[in-house]
Formats: sequence, C-alpha cells, structure tokens
Amino acid sequence: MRIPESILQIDRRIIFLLIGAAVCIPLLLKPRFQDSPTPIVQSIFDTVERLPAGSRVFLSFDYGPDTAPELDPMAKALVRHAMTRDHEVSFFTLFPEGVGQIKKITDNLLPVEFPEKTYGRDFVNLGYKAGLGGAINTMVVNFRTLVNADAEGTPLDNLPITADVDEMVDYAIILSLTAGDPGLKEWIQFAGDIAGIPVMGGGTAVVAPELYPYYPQQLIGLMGGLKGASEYESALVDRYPAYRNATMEATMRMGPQVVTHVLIVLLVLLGNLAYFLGRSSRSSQAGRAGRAGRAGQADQADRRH
Amino acid sequence: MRRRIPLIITFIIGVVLVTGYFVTRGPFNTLYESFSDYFAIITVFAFILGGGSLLKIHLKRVSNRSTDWPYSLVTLAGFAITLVIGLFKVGNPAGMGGEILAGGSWLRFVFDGVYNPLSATMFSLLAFFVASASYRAFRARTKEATILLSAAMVILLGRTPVGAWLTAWMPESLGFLELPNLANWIMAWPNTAGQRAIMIGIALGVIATSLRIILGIERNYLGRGE
Amino acid sequence: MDVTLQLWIDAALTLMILSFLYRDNPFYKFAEHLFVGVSAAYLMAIGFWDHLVPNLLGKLFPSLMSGVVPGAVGRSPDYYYIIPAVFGLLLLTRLVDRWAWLSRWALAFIVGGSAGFNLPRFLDSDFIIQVQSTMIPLVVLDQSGNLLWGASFSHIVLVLGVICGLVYFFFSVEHKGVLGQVSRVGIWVLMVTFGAAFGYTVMARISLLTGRMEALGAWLATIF
Amino acid sequence: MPLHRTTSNPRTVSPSIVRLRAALAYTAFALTRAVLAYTAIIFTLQADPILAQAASESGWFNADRTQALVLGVILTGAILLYVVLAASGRPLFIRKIAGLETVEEAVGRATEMGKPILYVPGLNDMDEVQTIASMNLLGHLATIIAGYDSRLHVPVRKSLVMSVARETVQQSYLSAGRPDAYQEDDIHYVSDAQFAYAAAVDGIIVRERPAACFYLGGFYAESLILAETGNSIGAIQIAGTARPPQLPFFVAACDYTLIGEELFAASAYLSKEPRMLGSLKGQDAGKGIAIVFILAGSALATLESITGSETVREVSEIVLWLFR
Repeated sequence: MRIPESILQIDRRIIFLLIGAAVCIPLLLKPRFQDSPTPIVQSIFDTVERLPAGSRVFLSFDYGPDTAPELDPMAKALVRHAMTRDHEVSFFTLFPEGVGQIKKITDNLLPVEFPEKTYGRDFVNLGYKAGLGGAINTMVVNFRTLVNADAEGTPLDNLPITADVDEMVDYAIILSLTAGDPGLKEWIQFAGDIAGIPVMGGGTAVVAPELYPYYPQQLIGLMGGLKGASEYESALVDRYPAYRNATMEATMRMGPQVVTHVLIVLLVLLGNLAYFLGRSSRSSQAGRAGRAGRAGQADQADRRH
Repeated sequence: MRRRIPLIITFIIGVVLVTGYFVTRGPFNTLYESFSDYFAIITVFAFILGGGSLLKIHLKRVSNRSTDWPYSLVTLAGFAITLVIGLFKVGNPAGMGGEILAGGSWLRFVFDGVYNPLSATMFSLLAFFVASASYRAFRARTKEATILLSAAMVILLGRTPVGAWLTAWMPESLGFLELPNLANWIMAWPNTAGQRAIMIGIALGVIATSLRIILGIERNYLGRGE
Repeated sequence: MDVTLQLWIDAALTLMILSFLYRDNPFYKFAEHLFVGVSAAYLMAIGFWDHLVPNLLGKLFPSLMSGVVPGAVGRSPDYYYIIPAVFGLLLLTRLVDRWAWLSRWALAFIVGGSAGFNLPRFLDSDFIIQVQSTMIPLVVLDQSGNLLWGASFSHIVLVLGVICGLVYFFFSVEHKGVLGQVSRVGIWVLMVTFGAAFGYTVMARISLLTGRMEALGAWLATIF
Repeated sequence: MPLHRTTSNPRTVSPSIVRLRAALAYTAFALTRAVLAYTAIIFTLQADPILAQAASESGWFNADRTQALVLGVILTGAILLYVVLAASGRPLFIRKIAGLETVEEAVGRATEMGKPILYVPGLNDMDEVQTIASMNLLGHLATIIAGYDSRLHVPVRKSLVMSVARETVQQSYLSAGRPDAYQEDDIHYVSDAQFAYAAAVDGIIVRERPAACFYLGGFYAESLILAETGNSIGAIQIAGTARPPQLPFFVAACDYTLIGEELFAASAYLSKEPRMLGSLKGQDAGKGIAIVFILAGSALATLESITGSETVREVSEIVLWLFR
C-alpha cells in the first residue's frame, strides 16, 4: 500500500505545476465554450432591456485592477447593453483604483464601439468619492453635497445628462460591480433598502456567495464571477446577434476555468481514492498520522462534539 | 483621568452616532454622515505612526547587520523614493494642482509598473493555493467532511459547461438534478441558509460588543492599567 | 513613461513573486521588500492628497488651498472639521512618551464612533432584514392552488437551515439531547455553505491567474 | 487558564460580602450608564415637538426606523439584563469552543520547540468591531505567552492597530509579572497595502517558522495565502473571522476556525469574566428572538398561503410588526 501513501503526501509543487499548465495551455489553444444565462443573471439583462430608452443608469465600478480580469467583462457587457438601449450612464466608483477602470471604458471602449455617443450627454464620469459606505449614505440623503461636479470638475449643472439629477432617486437603477467592501452590500444597505432604488450588479466569485441572501428581495440580479459575466455575454449575443463577432472576454477566459475545474475535481477524486485504499493500512499505524495529512476543519467539526 | 476621559468620549460619541441613525437632522445626523470622513482623515495622521515604525524596524536591521539586512535597504529605498514622488507629485503634467495619479506622472508609473503587477501576482498565487488546499482538505474522513466535499464538487462542476454536459442525458423530469441547476439550487437555498445564520450571529456579536464599548464595559483596547 | 520598460519590470516582478511557489529565495525576498516599501509610501501619498488635502485642509482653509483643491474656491471654512484635526493630532502624541496617554482620546473617539456607527447598521441590515427575509411560507402553491413540491422543499430547507445554524451558535447552553441534534444539523448546513463558497471561489482565483498569464504573454510577444 | 487578576489587599472581609458589594456597585454602574444612554437618545428624539407627527417629512425622527429602535431597545435591554444578572453573581455556563481549548497547548509546544508565535490581527482598522475583538484575544493570548517565555510576533497592517496591540500586550506582560519580556519591535507596522502585507507575512512565516499561527480578525483574500503557507511549514493554526467569504478557506487550511460570532464569544470564553458571559447570554436571547420570529413568521405566511385569508394577513401584520 505504498502507492496511496505517496499520493496522499504528494509534493504540493506538483499540484502547482499542474495548475499552471491547466491555465496556460487553454490560453494558447483558445477553445470557446458557449453558455446560457441562469435566471439570476437573466433578470439583470431583462431589467436593462425593459427600462425605457433614455433611462438614467448609475454604474459604480467598485473594484481595482486586482479583480479586473473578472469584473471588466461584466462592465463591458453592461455598457454595451445600456448603450445599445440608449440609456444615459453615469460612471462612479468607491475605490480609488476604480478611476482607472472607468477610464478603460470611456477612453477605449466607447469611442471605438459607440462613436456617436458623446460625453456629458450620453454618459458621464462622476469619478471617485472617498468615505466608503458613508459616501453612499451621504449621496442618498443629499446627492449634491457629495457629487457636485464630474471627475474633471465640470459642475453637474453644465452637463445635459446630469443637469436634472438632484437626488439619488433620480436614477432608475443602481448597478455595482463589486470586489469587496464597499460594494453591492453597501449599495443595498444604504441606497436600496433606504431610498428604494433598485439595485443589481455583479461580484467576483468570492463576494457573490455573500450577496445571494439579498436576492431577490433586495437585489434584482447578480452576476457571480466570470461565469456570470459569460452568461450575460451569451444573453447579449442571443438578443443582439451583431455582438457575435465582438471579443467576448469572459467567454474566452472560460477555457482555463473549465480545464482547471476538471483538474481539481480529478485531483480530489484521486486523493479520496488513495485515502480509502490506504485507510486499512494506515489505521494500523494511526499513531503516526503526520501533520501533512491534516484534514482541517472537517475533522474539527467532528471534534467540536 | 487618563482612563475616565477616554471612556466619556467613547460614551458620548457612541450615543450621538446611534441617535444620528434615527434622527434625520441636526448635529447628530451631520456627525453620523461624516464619521467615515473623519475617520479617513484621522487615519492619514496614523500613517505617520506607521511610517515611523517601518523606518525604525528597517533602519535597525541595517545598523545591526541582522540577517537579510540588505533587503531592508530595498524597503527603505523604495519607501523614500515613492514618498518623495508622491508627496511632491513629481512629473505630474499639471503640477501640484494635478490629479495625483494623472497619466504621465511618476507615481502613475510606480503604480502601473511596480505596485500593480506585484499586487496582482500575490493575489494570483491563490489559484495555486486553492488547488493544494482543496486537494488536502476535501477528503471524506467524516460525515461533515463528506458534506463539505460534495457541495464543493457539485459547485465546481456545475459552474462550468462540463457540468451541463455530464448530466445532459438525464430525463426532463429529473432536470433539477442536472449539475448547473443543482449548483444554483445549493447556492440559492442551503448556502443562503448558512450565510444567514452566520450573518445574524455576527450582527448580534457586533451589537453586543458595540454596546459594551459604548457603556464602558469593554475597555481592554485602552490598555488595562493606568 | 516607456511602455516596453514597464512591460519588462512587470514581467520580472511577476516571475519573482511566482518563484515563491517553489521556495523562498532571494528574488522573492527582493520583490517582497520592494513591495512593502513602495506600497506603504504609495498609500501614504494617496491618503495625503485624497483625504487630508481636500477633506481637511480644503475644508478648514479653503482660500489657502484653492490652488490644489479645485472645489475650494470661494467656499467658507467648515468648522466641523476641527474635530478630526484635533483627534488626528492627539493621535500623534504617541510619539512623545510623556504625552502618549493623550493618544487614547483619539482612540476612544474612533472606537466609540465605530461602535455607534455599526450598532444600528448591523441591527437593521444584518439582523432585522435577514430575519424578515426568512419568514417565508413553507408551502408554496401556484395560481390555481396546486402544491409546488420543489419550491416548498426549498423554502423548508431555508427556514430549517437558518434555525439549525442559529442553534449551533448558542453559547450558554450545552449542546446535548435535542439541542445537540439540531446543532449538528446546523453544522451540516454550515459545511454545505463552506463547500459551496469554496467551490464558487475557485473560479475567481483562476481568473486572476489567467489575467497574470495574459500579462506575461504580452511581454513574451514583444520578445518573439 | 491562568487568569490575571490583580491581587487585592489581604484585608479580613468575608469574600461573599466583597462579591456582593462589587456586584451591587457594578449593577449601579451599568444601569446608570444605560439609563443615561437611553434617556439621551429618547430626549433627542423628542427634542422637536413635531415628533408627534413623526411620519411627516419635517419630523426629526426617521419614522422608517421605528422598528429598528424598538428592536434595538429590546436586544440591548436583554444583553444589559444578563450583564447585570451575571455581575450580581449568577453563575453562567459557556459551551466548549473548539480551538480555544488548544491555545495553551499550542503556546506550550512553541516554547518547547523554541519557536515564535505569530499573531495576525486581520486587515481591518480599529473602526471594525472584529478588530477590537481580536485585540481582546491578543491580550489574553499575551498573558498566556508571558507565562511561557516564548516570543510573540505581531505584524500589523494598520498603525492604529499597532498602537493598540502594543498597549494591550505590554499590559498583559505587566500583569503576568514579566514586563521585561515585552519587545516593542515585535509588534510592528508593515504596509497598508493588502498584498504587500500578505507578501511580508508569508516571508515571516517561511523564515521564522513559527510553531503556532493565529489569524483572528477581519480577513480578505489574503486569508488562504497566509493559511496555506502556514500549513506548509506545519504550524498549528487557529483562525477566526467574522467575514463570511473567508471562512471556507480557513476551514480548509487551518486546524481550528472560530466561525463568525464565535470570534466575539472567544474573549468571554478565555476570560470567563461574568460580565462578558452575561453579554453572551444576552446574544443568545437575541438568537432566541430571531428563531421565535422566524417560526412565527413562517407559520403565519404558510397559513396565509394555504387559506388565502385576509384575516390571517392582518393578524400576521400585527404580530410581525417589528419585522415589517
């Protein structure tokens, strides 16, 4: 029974190597996996779709470059959709690093794909505001005390898109792309629950589970991680086939996801197989159950009683 | 005096802010709204304490020639150069009035060229650690571990097109057992139940601790003696 | 600055950090120490210009700061901001041993303030609303009054799951008998939550690595 | 568990009388504070005559939050009641919290091996309640460590937390009678940047090879970076956080994890101080209230959905007013 034992105690660097390969190889080969939206993503799409043209959309980029690989595709899909539906979009961020993320959209995506849309009329960058959740609170209580000019310092009254915006409730919907605190949770707590503005958006796969409890009462819809983004992209392509040829980043990046997920599942199965094969031989020498094989919390739960 | 005054401050500010939540106007509400703002300002003063501690530790390592002291020089140099670039907005196209991270400024270069790749790469180490942790922890040793393992496997497979493909053969009537549906069901119901129980518990913990702080029952953070 | 130079620095630092996966080594040590120094100073500079200047100096001395704070021109001083200024300065008394005890006042302000700020917030959003959204019917009927088995089952799982989970968190009673059974089910619910959240997160982590590998790819593309 | 109590003067007064006197004094103290606080809040709320028509927009009182106010009074009242009861000498039970049992063992092991103990208080600043809970735990831990003569290393991300940690640990060493063993430089600031902090702590772990790692406080994505590195060197790891997204990682990579509220309960568990235990009992009462209302709410909602009766709906509106 020496083989199971060595599989159980495998050097973690071998696992690291396998993960590296599982990410790099699909990146080079570029397989494409098509997805279909689940209800929690579809409801965001439907909401954007059903808002009357020209509705004011508040889009908060609550993330920095760290989590951009996951959240940028959502931002792009949402902006494409909102622009196609002729909504008026205000960009905003509660993260200092979010400014750069907004710039990627306003400087790179919009001029290329929507050259007819103009700054100040169809979209505006309200920039970064400090104060975390408290900033949202202030905006809901008195929008203009916190936001009185756009990111460049032009007063809101001088921009057609924001001239009539006096209160947070003048926005039809709040969208947040969330990487942590502050994010959707704070938008729900301070804006959704208090001012009754519908809130929806996307989160990294890490924060998404924490946001599920708010759906559907306090949160209209949620895109969770890259998979959520790729679902939104496929909803967009289904409705607007013109986007079929656009680069859909999330869909592209699903390749490494699929391979690594399968790899991890296989590794876990292998580990369990070795564990059960070796259990009989190990139970006789349980005394030296070395630290390498510590089971973590699962055992702890057992010890709790 | 050294402890009583802090306790009085805690009591007053705590009561004022709790009241500010229920009162829509007046000084109470102003304070409630601006507390985060005030806190952000005070933490900037705290940077001086932090920077001082950082300098002291690394200067000491250099002067004592402790193990790895040359690396402390790297820290000190990185710190000093970045601080000068940042505080004086070196290279900022709009001078001292410009946006701190304006394109072309040196600080922007430090951010894009040094800070950002280091931060993103540290973060991406998680991809490897997530794999090694799951390999080790997901073993069906006990009933609890088996539940943990099964939930994780269903989600892992259900969150990729492979999951759909694996269970596509199922008859229509068993559609709810298809992996993507099962994964979403777990996320939406049992996961929500667990998250809620944890959240309610934490809320009570926060409420009780806050109350103890405001009333002065909890005061260890002030140091224990005089 | 030069894009190619940036790409090379980016790639070099990325590889230095990744080398930690093999073992601790001089390259990692270099990157780690550089990161600590640069990031500490970077965030100090950002804090100074983003918080201290506009939110404190700009509010207290708007006319003096009009050159660097665009919005400050013609504004009158906002004296509420003396509060954070005083407490911020009190914090620095820590640097002088004889006056260090005064810094406790600043600490008391922060701790008391967070307690007062968090108490009602958690009460409202995490206690009241979470309890409220768990008050759902255990039997779900469709429009014409037929029982929906699936939905009813889901609702029962949610309500019982929350209750069992809460019972697990009871501290002042021993988990024996019926209570012990219920709290054991509570642990199972927590285990499903943890397993699900872990599985869900794997995706996020892989995305990050994908992003980094794409950056390395861009660098390699410039070489070949 | 070595409790640090300053020894009182050996005067010849019966201990039960001392206990009674202390309990009475404490009850008076707690009640006065609470009454003051409630009065202050209620008084402010009534400062405006328009409060009578609180619903009107010109009112000072935010009528949407009436329920929060009532529930807040009930919950804080319950907690206070048990705190006062506990202070008056009523014995209180606390269940076992796995992980905390092993703290002493972990410290002992570190001393035997001549290795340091690493304490990571999380990423959050002092404005976060879990950091305050973490500082309390650090205090208890430092008292134990002072008794064992091993080194305690605390790298922090926020300089305010550093100040508090230094004060707390110094006091613990002092009260354990080992002020000389306190090393200020072992509690030091690293960087405010999350991943620079993680990189540095990882470096500390692989170079100093601590025998025990404690991760207690508010953690974010770095949780697994730290816990996996700690695991690779074979340290005993005890974690705890009230940030639900990070719990699964600690659960997978650490020996013991304090889940959510357990982090707040831990300092009561370690100190066994009556007032803290009382507050814990009050929290349990809060959970009891939650369970009762969830059951009642679900039962009424079920009845309503089956019968479709308007009367049931009205009844449940009244019964569940607090949560509507």
